[in-house]
Amino acid sequence: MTIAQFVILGTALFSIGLYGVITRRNAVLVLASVEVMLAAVNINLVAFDVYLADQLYAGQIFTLFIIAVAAAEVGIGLAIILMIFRNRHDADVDELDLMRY
Amino acid sequence: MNFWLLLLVEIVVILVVMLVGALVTIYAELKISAHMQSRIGPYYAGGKWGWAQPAADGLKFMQKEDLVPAAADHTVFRLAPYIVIMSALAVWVVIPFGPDLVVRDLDLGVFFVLAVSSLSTLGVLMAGWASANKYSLMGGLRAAAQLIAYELPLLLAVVAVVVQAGTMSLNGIVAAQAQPWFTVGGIEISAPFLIKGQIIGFVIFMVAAVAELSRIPFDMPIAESELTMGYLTEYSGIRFTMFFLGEYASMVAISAIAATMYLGGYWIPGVPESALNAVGPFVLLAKVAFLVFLLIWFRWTWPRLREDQLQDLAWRWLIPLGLLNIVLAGIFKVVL
Amino acid sequence: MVPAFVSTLLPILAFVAEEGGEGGHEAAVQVGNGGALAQWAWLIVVVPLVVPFLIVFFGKKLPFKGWELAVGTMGFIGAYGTALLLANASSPIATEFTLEVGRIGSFAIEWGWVVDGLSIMMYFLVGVVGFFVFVYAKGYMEGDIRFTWFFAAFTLFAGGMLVLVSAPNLIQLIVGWEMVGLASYLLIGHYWEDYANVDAGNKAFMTNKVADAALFIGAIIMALSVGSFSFADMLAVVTAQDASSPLATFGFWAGLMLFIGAMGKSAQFPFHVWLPDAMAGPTPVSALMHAATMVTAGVYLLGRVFPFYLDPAGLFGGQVRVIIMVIGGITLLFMGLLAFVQDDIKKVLAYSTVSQLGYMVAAMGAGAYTAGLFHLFTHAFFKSLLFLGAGSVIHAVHSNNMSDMGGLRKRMPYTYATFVIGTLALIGLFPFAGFWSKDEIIASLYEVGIEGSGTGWFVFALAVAGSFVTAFYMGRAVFLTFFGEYKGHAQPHESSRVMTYPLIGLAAFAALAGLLNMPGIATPFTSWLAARRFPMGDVHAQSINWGLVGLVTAMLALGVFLAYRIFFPDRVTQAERDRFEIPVLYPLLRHKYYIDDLYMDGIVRPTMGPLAGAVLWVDMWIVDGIVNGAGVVARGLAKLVRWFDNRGVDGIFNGAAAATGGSGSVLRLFFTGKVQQYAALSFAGVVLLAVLFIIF
Amino acid sequence: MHVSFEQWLTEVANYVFLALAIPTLVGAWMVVTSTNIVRAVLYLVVTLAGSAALFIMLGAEFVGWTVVLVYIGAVIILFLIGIMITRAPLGSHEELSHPATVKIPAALLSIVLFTVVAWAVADAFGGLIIPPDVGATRTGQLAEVIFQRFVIPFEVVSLVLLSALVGGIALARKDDPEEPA
Repeated sequence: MTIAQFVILGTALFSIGLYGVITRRNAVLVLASVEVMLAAVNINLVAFDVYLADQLYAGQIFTLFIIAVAAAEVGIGLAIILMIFRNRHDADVDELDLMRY
Repeated sequence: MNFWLLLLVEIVVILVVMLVGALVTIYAELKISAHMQSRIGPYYAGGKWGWAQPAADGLKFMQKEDLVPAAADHTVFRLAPYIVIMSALAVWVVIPFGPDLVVRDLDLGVFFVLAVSSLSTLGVLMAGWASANKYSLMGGLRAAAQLIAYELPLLLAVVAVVVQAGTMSLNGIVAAQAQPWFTVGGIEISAPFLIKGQIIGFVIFMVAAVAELSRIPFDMPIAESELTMGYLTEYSGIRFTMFFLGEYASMVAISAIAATMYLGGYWIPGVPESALNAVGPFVLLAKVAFLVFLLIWFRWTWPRLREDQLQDLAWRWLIPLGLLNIVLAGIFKVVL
Repeated sequence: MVPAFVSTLLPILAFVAEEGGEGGHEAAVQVGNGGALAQWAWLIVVVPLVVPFLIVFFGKKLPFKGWELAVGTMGFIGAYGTALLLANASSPIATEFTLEVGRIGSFAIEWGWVVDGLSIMMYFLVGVVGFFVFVYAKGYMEGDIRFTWFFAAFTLFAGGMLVLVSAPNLIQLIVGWEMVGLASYLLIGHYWEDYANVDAGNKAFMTNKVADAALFIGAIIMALSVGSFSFADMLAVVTAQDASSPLATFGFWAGLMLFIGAMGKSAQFPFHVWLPDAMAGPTPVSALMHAATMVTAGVYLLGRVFPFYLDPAGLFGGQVRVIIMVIGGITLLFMGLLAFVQDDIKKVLAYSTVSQLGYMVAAMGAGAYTAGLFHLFTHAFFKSLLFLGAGSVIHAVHSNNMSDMGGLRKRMPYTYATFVIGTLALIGLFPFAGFWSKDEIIASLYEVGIEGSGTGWFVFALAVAGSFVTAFYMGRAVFLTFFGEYKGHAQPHESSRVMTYPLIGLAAFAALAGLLNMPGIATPFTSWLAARRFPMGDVHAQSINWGLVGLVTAMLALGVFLAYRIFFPDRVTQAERDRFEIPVLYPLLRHKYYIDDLYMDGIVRPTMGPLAGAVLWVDMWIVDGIVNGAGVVARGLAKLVRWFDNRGVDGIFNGAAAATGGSGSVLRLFFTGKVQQYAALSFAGVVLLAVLFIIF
Repeated sequence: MHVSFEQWLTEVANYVFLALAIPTLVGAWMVVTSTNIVRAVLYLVVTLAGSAALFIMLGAEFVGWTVVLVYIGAVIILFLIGIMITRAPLGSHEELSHPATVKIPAALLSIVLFTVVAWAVADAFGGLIIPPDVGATRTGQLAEVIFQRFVIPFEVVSLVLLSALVGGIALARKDDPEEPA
């Protein structure tokens, strides 16, 4: 196993996630695409952790932190989407340009 | 032995254990409920002891037509039962029947159990959504909310055990209970965690387990009188049987986990280490049978809770109690 | 030096075997470290500091509203204190444990706990007397609206007292000192709806603060001379008789300042004024804090540093001793006299307390360490008993005044019997506790006199007169309260068992505690106290001086007889009684020697008036002047700015605004409010940067 | 240690890797392109399960099962609940994505990003192998590091979770009908 194969897989996942973040209109799916990007980052971190045989396991521990923060992010994100849905009966990010001007 | 052959044997053993366990449990449920509620049928089917009742039930389910609603999302609808039954099956991988009688003694056994058993939520939610039926969707959502809510106390109860045992390996937890606790007149006394400071944890675990299994008194997701059958409404024939078997298999599995964590698993005082591989499975089965009986007993004696009472119990009582229990376990661990 | 084999014998034997009459002797006791029992003694300090918070937060939800926590704490302290006492009795303990919690320059700030004869005696006292008082308080405070709060503050007091008692250094002692002061303030003002009670609390606090200032100064002098706040370091210097130490230079001032601090807490003349007013607090508070434990803190401090004051060579605090003795003597007699004219039964007992504290202080001044502390010990039992008995009476008749009482002997038999036992103990009738402790003080003073000290004879005379005074006012209190006709309006009846049982328990101690130290017969108490890290000499009687006993007994018989003649209700009419209001003396006593008035008119009002005036003046002229001046300046500036603003600035701003608006209308084409576009653009930027990095 | 592509092809583990990586990528691709919203989220399960499997393959067992427990067991469930509460329709719907005018630039951007980074990685790490003797990470060792070296970040993360919990409740609860919103 080479380190490059994992990192390139991560890069591919990241690019796909980025594509999703840009092209998706539904807010929930934008969040899902963000999760794909985070998964890519996690793969990178763990792969490098194992590759470097880190005594502090920093890569794995940061992965755990990312998972925890991602869980928090999804909780809050979905709460916001729910709120928007309740007010506008729609979860389409296209319409969410209230911050304009 | 060849790796693949061993794997095959192990898979077959798990399947057999799970299927037989589920069937026996179904039979036990019928018999016990019959005794508790004076039902006639289970007494006579098949002549003696009503042994044919579960088989007849199974046959009935199998030969029924496998219906898929026209509006349903077919793929997801078909996939859902597999995920549920898979999560029930996977748990068996780490349950030790004896010091060596375990498929994989994972370093993080308990964690694995919690992880794979949380997958059943996914299956239930998929089933509820894919059925294209409002009862099913409601049932699925209820189930998800309930399973998430009760996963937390379950986890907290397990954490207390892990803290006390100092390991997440189920074999290690059993070994920790077999450790001598104190000596009286030269005789070493050991005790399972149920006695050794985890009584609160055991109660939390069992209550949360009943909720995780969606059995009465926590059967809101499939409440017949409110939601017809909840997420199971549109399922019939073999797929329904899979859900059904999955439920009983997880019932046995979760009892096995509880028996391992709180009642000492395959370990029993007075049996030497060398004999445990032979005696262990029977000891574990006896303990599992006791816990399964408890679950059945609960079901036939208690009424169903209301949805808000259910959430209340989880968030306002069990979770704080679980946190307190962890603190107590920590103190217990430090003091002793 | 005592031969080695003696030190291996039981300490009691060592003392009985001691030769020599008048002077002191070296107390060379083999002391141990007490093992785990002493090591864990911090528990009795920490538990009562934690429990008040539990009571405040959870008390109201408990079945007894927090009382059970408080009384459990005291029971724990009492049990632990008893265990330590027994351990100390079987093999003497003198050790201390310290933890460094911080540093100020070269001074270590330490927290620790001392376990030796003296502190063990106090642990025992606080725990046992406290336990009885807490039990009693449940009945006394029943129905009080701040019941839970009361027990929280009361338990906090116990915590503070134990911090003080366990202190191995002056810093911790001062912390405890201030904690008990705070608890005292809170509890005196417990019924704060009545403004007089708040005043009493303030008075106690202020008076103590004056003395505390001296205590701080003393502590600082002490620390600077010794180089440490630790008692052990200081006593090591004293024991070494190191005349070159700075302590020898400043010893007198340090000793005087520390003693002034002790005078405040122990209500010695002229700081005694706060204690009678402190009776505004609930009676259990008076019993535990203002009779048994807190007010003895001053005596305890003298005892803790005793070798410093004893100092036979006069290098250190030896010169202060005569001052201590005289102050004690004045206090014991003249404060006792004030009790003659009080109608409030609690005030009678309060002045009695001051007077008895005078005995203790005089004893410490005379160098009679054991005698003074023994009196502290016995006094705690019988005085708290008397207060609780008075409380029981007050509870029954709903009045503090003896003119509303009378004839309660039949109605309240338990209270009566225990109160009489307490009285006999206080006036020192053989064989009750007070006889042994007070007579020992008088005997010690006598010995100081024999040694050739004129002051010793003077204070001895005061002490003997004091024993008459004590007998007289206590006889008066008993006769007015329990005999004759009932003069009040309520329907008195015996208090509930939760109140009478503590009375009985304390009565047992009041009757028997004296037997712990019978000179020449059995003196276990002496050997308990002798367990100290720095052994020292001590003036005390080696055997009972029957001549002195006769003298004192005659004095007290005279006192009781006179009280009987004047105050026994069936014997004299009010008119005859008025005859005893001797012209000059009576008004003098009624007005408490005009000391309170002197403080009020001489210190408080003259300071308060000008102080208020000064504050007003500063407020009116300086503060207001600054504010008004600032206003004027600001208005002037504003005018200037407006002119500048209209002409100069607006032009610039309008131009800038137009420019901003113009560029904004161009730039907002990019500012679409679409998050995804932003994400895409920022990643495009990242890719661009990455490409640039790779290329260059 | 470098390996050539031929050597790479001889190792069994790499086929396992491919067997896991390809579904992971396909799942990710379906997440961003599927026209059925629930299926898109279910494909996310495939991607995450793939990544969890890769973690276990790398010996990071605890991280792998945490992904299963937290992501699949909780986050995905939240997604599904969120979708179902916002009345997702059954079946396919094209309007879940932007039209081609957005897709094409986005695809270009992604491809350029991938190319640049992949090229850089291949250049820097190409052929460097992961030490094969790295066994599974013991959970105990991980716990020791978390609770000693990383205890403060750990506490901070717990605070983040707490505030997310409170914030989620505050956002999602319905306002009291008596009070104007």
